[in-house]
Amino acid sequence: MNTHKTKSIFVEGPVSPAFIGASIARHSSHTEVGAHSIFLGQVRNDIIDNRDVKAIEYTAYDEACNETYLEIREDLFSRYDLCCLHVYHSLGVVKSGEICLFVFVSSEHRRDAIDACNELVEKIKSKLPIWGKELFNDTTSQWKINI
Amino acid sequence: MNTHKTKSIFVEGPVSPAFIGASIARHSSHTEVGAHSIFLGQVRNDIIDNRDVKAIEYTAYDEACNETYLEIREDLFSRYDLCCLHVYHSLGVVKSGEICLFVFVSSEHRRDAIDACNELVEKIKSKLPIWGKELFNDTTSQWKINI
Amino acid sequence: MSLNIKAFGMTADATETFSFETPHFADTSELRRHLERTYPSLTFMKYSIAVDRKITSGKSTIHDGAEIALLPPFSGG
Amino acid sequence: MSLNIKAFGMTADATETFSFETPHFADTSELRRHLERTYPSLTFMKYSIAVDRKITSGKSTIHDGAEIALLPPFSGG
Repeated sequence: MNTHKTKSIFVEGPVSPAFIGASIARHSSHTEVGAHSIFLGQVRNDIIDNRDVKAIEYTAYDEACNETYLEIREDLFSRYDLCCLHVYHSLGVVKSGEICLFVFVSSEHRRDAIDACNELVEKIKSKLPIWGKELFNDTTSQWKINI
Repeated sequence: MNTHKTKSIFVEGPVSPAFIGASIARHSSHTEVGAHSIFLGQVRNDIIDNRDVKAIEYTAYDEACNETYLEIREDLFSRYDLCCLHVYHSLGVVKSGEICLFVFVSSEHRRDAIDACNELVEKIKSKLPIWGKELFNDTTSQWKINI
Repeated sequence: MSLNIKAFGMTADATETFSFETPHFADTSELRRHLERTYPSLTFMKYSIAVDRKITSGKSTIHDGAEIALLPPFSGG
Repeated sequence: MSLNIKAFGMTADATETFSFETPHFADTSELRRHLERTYPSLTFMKYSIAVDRKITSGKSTIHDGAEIALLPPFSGG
């Protein structure tokens, strides 16, 4: 598995459920794996001041993201017993109900998979220079704020 | 999606990656969901005393499992802010590399989804009367012990 | 009345069947003594006795027609 | 030499472009003063300045040809 090489975490548009299913299927050849922990971020149809969020448009400082991601990844591999780890984040427009983040962590045992996945999700939110702009049904928009 | 009714958590044989992909796809209509936390248990090709685990055969005290599962489920819904929660556990033979447990928890926000999923996995392992028998490549077998 | 007993996991290896009947016993301690006399290899196994799908510990009363199950340590997931 | 500046998120709303040039400034405090004079709405925004992809705080030296980026609070995921 490609635990070492990591080109980019970004995909254009939403992450499709079929892609997620195919990623899971590919891991059946990793017979040392006992546990997969997966996190999916889905765009919520929030209502803000009577306006519907119909999509989020993502932009990122790509090069800085990929550098920081590699550091986070190496740190996790050094502290947890992991078989592999994958992150896919959307760029561009992702409609409400669609998936914008797919985090996939595999280990022999569940504690390493679950704890590393949890930590990775928090770091993606706090450390990676990515911005979401909420696009409303009335054609207005506003920059998203992570809480 | 059947968020309320819960007949049985059991499926015959492995949980297929395509089924997992389809479950994720069905949740795109839940536009109040912002986070999915998924746990997958995969049968490991352990080597025990020079014998390869080629499969695990699961049996369960079905009726007691489903009763206990409903209690665990209600308790989680009362303590976390969840949109829906699904568990699928295999019965019968699951080969190494195949998936025997699929836990799927969805919430508006990631903390509830992740924390409830984590707690649910621990409870499935400790509270549900299910037994795995490791089947070795040399036709011997032994009862699995959870650690 | 007789008791219906379900055996799971390794306890079914000891009883050589998943389901069988015994005479009625007043409590789980008496039942356990009877089972271990009848199936001696149970003596070496760790298992709980569930009465009507609830796990008991120590000495618990068994009412007429109770559903009894022998539960070794769980290993699902 | 001049500096290449990338603006992200709401800072690009203030600068009205994702990428532009400024004269060279010795440190990030001077650069920030220049930017906020040129694009006054930046004054009301919270943002960090990254030099060569590393986030700086306070007053950090800017070497010749550094890659500068304006980073409002992140909101990925």
